Amino acid sequence: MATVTMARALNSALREALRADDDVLVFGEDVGPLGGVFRITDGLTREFGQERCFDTPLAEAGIVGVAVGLCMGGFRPVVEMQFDAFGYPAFEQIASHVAKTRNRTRGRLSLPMVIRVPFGGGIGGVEHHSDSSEAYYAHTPGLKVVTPATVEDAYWLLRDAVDDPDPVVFMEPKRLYWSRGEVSTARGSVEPLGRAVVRRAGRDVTVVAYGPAVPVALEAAREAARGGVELEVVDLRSLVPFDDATVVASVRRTGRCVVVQEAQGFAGVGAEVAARVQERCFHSLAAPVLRVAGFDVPYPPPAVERAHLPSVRRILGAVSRLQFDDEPDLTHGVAGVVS
Amino acid sequence: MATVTMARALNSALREALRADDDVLVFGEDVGPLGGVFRITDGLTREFGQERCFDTPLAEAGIVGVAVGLCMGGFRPVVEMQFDAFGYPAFEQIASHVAKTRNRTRGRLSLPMVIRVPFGGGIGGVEHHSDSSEAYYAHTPGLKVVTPATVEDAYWLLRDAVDDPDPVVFMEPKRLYWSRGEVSTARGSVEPLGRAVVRRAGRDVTVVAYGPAVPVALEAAREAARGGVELEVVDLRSLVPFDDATVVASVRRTGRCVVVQEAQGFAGVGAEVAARVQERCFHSLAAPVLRVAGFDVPYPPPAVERAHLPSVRRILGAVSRLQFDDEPDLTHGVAGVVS
Amino acid sequence: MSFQALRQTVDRLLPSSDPVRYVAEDGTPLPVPDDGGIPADAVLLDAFRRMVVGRRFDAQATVLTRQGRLAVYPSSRGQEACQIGAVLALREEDWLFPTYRDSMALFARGLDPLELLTLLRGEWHCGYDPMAWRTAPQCTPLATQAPHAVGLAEALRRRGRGGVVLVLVGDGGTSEGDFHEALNFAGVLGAPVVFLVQNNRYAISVPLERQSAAPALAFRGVGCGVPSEQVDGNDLVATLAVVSAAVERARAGRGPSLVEAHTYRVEPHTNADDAARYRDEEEVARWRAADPVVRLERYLRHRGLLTDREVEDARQEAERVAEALRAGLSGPLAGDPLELFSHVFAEPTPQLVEQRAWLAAELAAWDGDGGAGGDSDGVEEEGRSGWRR
Amino acid sequence: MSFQALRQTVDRLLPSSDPVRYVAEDGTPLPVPDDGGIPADAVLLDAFRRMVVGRRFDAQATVLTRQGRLAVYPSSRGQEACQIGAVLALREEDWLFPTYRDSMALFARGLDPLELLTLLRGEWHCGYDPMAWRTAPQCTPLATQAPHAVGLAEALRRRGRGGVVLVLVGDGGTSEGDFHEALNFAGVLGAPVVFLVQNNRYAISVPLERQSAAPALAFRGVGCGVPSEQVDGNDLVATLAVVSAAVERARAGRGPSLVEAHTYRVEPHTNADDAARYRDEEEVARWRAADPVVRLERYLRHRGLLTDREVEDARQEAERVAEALRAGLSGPLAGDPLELFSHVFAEPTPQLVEQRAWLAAELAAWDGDGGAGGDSDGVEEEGRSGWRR
Ligand SMILES: Cc1ncc(C[n+]2csc(CCOP(=O)(O)OP(=O)(O)O)c2C)c(N)n1
Ligand SMILES: Cc1ncc(C[n+]2csc(CCOP(=O)(O)OP(=O)(O)O)c2C)c(N)n1
Ligand SMILES: [Mg+2]
Ligand SMILES: [Mg+2]
Repeated sequence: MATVTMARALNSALREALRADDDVLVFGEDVGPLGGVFRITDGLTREFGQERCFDTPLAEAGIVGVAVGLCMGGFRPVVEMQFDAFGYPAFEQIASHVAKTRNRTRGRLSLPMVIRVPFGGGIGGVEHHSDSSEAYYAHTPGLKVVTPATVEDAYWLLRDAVDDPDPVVFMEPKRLYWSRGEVSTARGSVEPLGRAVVRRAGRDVTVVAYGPAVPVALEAAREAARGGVELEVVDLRSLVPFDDATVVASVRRTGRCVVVQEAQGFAGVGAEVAARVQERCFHSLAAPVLRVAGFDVPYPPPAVERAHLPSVRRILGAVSRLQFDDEPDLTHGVAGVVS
Repeated sequence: MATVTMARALNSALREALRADDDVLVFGEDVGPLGGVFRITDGLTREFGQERCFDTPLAEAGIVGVAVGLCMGGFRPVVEMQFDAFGYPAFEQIASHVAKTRNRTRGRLSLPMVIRVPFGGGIGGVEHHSDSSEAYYAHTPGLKVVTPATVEDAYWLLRDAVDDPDPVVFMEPKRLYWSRGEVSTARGSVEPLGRAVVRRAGRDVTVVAYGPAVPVALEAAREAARGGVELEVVDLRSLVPFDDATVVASVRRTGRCVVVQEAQGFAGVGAEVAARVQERCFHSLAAPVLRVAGFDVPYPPPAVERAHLPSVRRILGAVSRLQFDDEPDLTHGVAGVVS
Repeated sequence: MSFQALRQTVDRLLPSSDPVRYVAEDGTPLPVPDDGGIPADAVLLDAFRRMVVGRRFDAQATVLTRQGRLAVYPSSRGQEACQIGAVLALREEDWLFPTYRDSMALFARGLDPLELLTLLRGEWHCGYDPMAWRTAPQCTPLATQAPHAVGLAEALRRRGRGGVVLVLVGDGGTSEGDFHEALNFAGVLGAPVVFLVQNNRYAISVPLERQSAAPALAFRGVGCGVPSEQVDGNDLVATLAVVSAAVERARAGRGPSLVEAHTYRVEPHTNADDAARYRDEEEVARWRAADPVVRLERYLRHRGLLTDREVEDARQEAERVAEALRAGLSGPLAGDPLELFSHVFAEPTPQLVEQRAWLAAELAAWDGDGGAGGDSDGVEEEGRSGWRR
Repeated sequence: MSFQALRQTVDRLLPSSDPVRYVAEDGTPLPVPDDGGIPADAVLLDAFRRMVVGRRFDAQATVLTRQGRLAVYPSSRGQEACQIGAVLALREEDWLFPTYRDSMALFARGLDPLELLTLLRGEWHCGYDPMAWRTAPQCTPLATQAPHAVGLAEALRRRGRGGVVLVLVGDGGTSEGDFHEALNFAGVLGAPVVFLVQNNRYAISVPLERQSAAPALAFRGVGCGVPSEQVDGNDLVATLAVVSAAVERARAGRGPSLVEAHTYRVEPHTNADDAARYRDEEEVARWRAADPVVRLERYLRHRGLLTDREVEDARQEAERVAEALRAGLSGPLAGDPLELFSHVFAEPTPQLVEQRAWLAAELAAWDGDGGAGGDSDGVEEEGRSGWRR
């Protein structure tokens, strides 16, 4: 068990995947000698050569489209979209081909590819470098969408994604790249892709979060515990497939639920979670499912991004409003955000 | 008051908009002499000339990008994406520029453009011709997203969209193109863009729908009424801005809510509606908010598309399950879909 | 690069200024360049037979749309020479990436007409096994298949077991960013891929001059370092020769090429189109007269390779194919709604398992009601079970 | 098109095989083609002054990133000649579409250094008024500004009141589909737009040879019917002359052009980049020696246009600009969180009104707690009010 950064764990996962299967290829913009702008592919070209890990022209639709063709030829490409907003040029390839090819061909043609997307804000990035695009992918049938919140998950979910017979959009929470944790290359008890995990048990309120929001939720839980409220934090890990069982079991136990996401709220993944939870746990709920999300605004510049991001205070604010009335609370001292 | 098809009403709206303002331009693939594959732009080139209504190269990102530049030069472009799946190539332009330019420039540069997107299925179209892409746009801050369900709304919402100072994604329900209704070119009492409308009053259950799902919901309401259940049908009309007031008032009155959309359910607009309704009406709700939506699969081929589309039966099935328990009902004779 | 070297490179990359042509419009053989070998007689005869049969198939398909047996059919009429000529340049081990327009190419590739019409019939999105046929699904989103073709070519290059990829794109498709990205990728990777642009002068209603100001679309290649050529796409002999040269260059490890075949879409875009709105009959008539099948027939007769006997044989085969098509498409449109969930993922997600169960239950209830389809989707009105509270 | 006409068209569209150069690397004047007028002396002196001041500004900005006063800075060092030369070809009524890299171009356009650094400082996404400056926001998503430029050029053409658009793209940006779509649109519309590709040989770490196999990027033009040229981008005189010719051609209603300026990115991609990972010092040293500012100085001195006096004046102005920059960026990063909601739409939606009210209440509560920012976002740990049930 070594303590490494999430960036390093992702790098190790790619290295091990390249070692394990000669058909795995890594390519994209700057992933070669530079090792990627976040160094996630550091050293891979050195170890595996230009043929296995290489730079491409700057053309995201082309990168994803070429990966589709390589899959048809038996390879397992892992491509990088340098920042999430730079995945948008590939949207047609992803929505019309990556997601649909297996279905189109009645299962004869599968696309075992991974599209890595560094996502989210909180790193002081200028415009286009902090978007959260997971809902676009999660809403597209035929894509698996995964995001790690811990260093160990970063490693194992990426290994699972590479091994998956279907395309996986692997959302990497940028601001956790430098978080540290333990990871073992022996699998141990790490849950497979598709399962959610209860990161902290608690009897009072279920807080559902994923990716960069998970550490915030855990911090909120520690804070709440000091005030005598026990939050149960569920880390979704996989948005598609969605682990209804874990979420529903938790909310039926606690009777209250707050969903946290960094992306703008409207029609986001948090909306889906809230909708599902109330559909499936209505009679267990003592209060509405509340959401803490980014505002419905373009991601802000660094100077004001903190005002946009879900915070411990906002999660606690939502928790404090879990049993009163329908109106969003504008008057209480502790403001919260429900979007 | 003339009775016309929705296609004709849209055509009239464009014609009147072109007449009212010399800066309005209509362009896209086949919108010129052909009049568009659905004839929405029929006769416009003849009346206004190639300069005002013209065909472009086949390049959707280019079409939307050129429209951005034309806005900067003071024009008001109305562009067509021939079918919704063919709007995907323009996704980066829409998400990174159309949606963000006003915000980026602190309001100095506004983009009064309309992006017309024929959407949805039910017309026997082969692959890529029946997608429902509204959630992608609705989730993107900075875009207004509108969809008419009636012929009169088709006319007036499109006029409003052209006049709007901000970009509007105008989703046209393909399968209602041939529906007929009355429309007057004197505004009368038609609500402005941004407001929902109660299409049918009813005391028992609020059914929230938009676009192609509205006639299905109304049909369900007629059917339910025969059984003594009164459905109140709310036609959203505008997804962004969202008319909370109308929806919330209705649900607080009825205490029950079913949301209907044709798009795949996961993280769709229906999820947002369900999430908002339970947030704002929790103590008025006698049952969970249920969704009737497309399955989470790529849009099916014509041979089986009917199995995918929300139907009267499914809406009635959901209504019938509004007061029992949390588990989706698999056993009752009338099956319903909650996704 | 030195001035001299660059000049040479550019000259190598640029297409000839006039489309390559081996056969005059009236069927007379034209002088052939030294390096441009004429395809073998047997190959030309085979091509002729496929063109005759293909033409009949195409006409039959158009008729079947009128009878509602095909959802839509984009006719290849007039493009038989470039589609069939190009495909005959391929070996079995090679790959083909067709569009919705390329029924003749698929037919020449050997696919069963019914399988290749599955998409257009509305039964499923792809009717054949792409891996078995080394033929990608017919692609609808314009030019999006081009990067796939490059990726597969790159895969073949890496496997080192041979194989070349041919990808078909329309004149309209060349305006899409994906075409350019693919061409540029191909140049950089040196992948064994041949881009064939069938310039049939229209993209639905958009005429070539509104599509691009290029002197010819083949001039796209030089900007991506891809050698290019243009050919008379109604001249099967020239098309076959030029595409074969490009394919063999790729096979020899000398990288990608771009070929523009000049042709014409004689029929409307599809049966649903109304071409009278955007082009005049005179233009169409001119091109109808420049019929590629007739041209090849005259050429082969002129060379003494073809007799009435072969022509009659081809015609009979054509009728058999048309007959089989009519028979094959006479039944009702088959489809199992539960297949909706079968191929989304290798393993359905729990959500799909759940949704499948719901639909299965609904279908069972429908059966109980007396038949599927008995529900309203708001468009068509049909009887439905009276639901009561 | 006839064979002859096509040949002529193609010749007109193709760039010269060698980049146009008016000044040798050591500053000696080179023979100039008949039709290539040398810019006026005053213009060249003005350009020199801007290059000297710009160079200082650029160096100062890089230093400020190290002090955390700029979030990020992509240096223009080595690209002064092509950025400034190109912009000086414009009139006030013309439009400029820059990228994140083009601080020198913006500076030459007359923008306030602080306003043009607003984006890179992290204060807001665009610091100047694009309409007032006829200068689009610095664009980050590669090549996406190119279709905007075409659209605006088309708008100017339609208004008929003059005006030409200059759009800057990097070598990497030319691989994006949007670049191609824009170029093709420009050709079809005949819009008065000039595409300037600054080929600085790297796209972050991706070297030119992995970006494209083109003989030169200027060869992209012919495939879209856009006349093209290549120029030594470190030669201000040539760049100014070639871009001016293209701009004036557009102004005269003769449509778009593409110019490739060959240059080099002397500094790392941005201050955050580690260029040692992908290129060697020797290459960088070679290009440092080919400094465009030094070259122009030698040329002007050679022609007797420049004296120590002008050079000293420029240096002093440069120091003043650097000083103003340091002063201007010494304060804290300003930002009003409530501005988040101000510009999303002309009128905020009810949702935004609601969200703004929530944030306002939260900020008020924070103030009550003793200061904004006192909340954890999970990354940085700061004190926060003890929330209790
Ligand atoms: C990305 C995309 N945009 C629009 C369409 C709609 N569409 C289908 S065919 C067609 C015309 C294509 O013209 P061309 O590429 O010349 O091929 P042709 O049909 O003439 O063979 C269009 C616009 C599409 N299929 N894909
Ligand atoms: C669509 C898109 N993809 C990726 C990026 C990330 N990115 C920023 S700059 C850059 C390199 C651009 O190289 P080039 O076009 O040559 O311009 P230069 O930086 O050399 O001036 C990349 C890949 C981006 N900004 N936009
Ligand atoms: Mg065509
Ligand atoms: Mg560069």
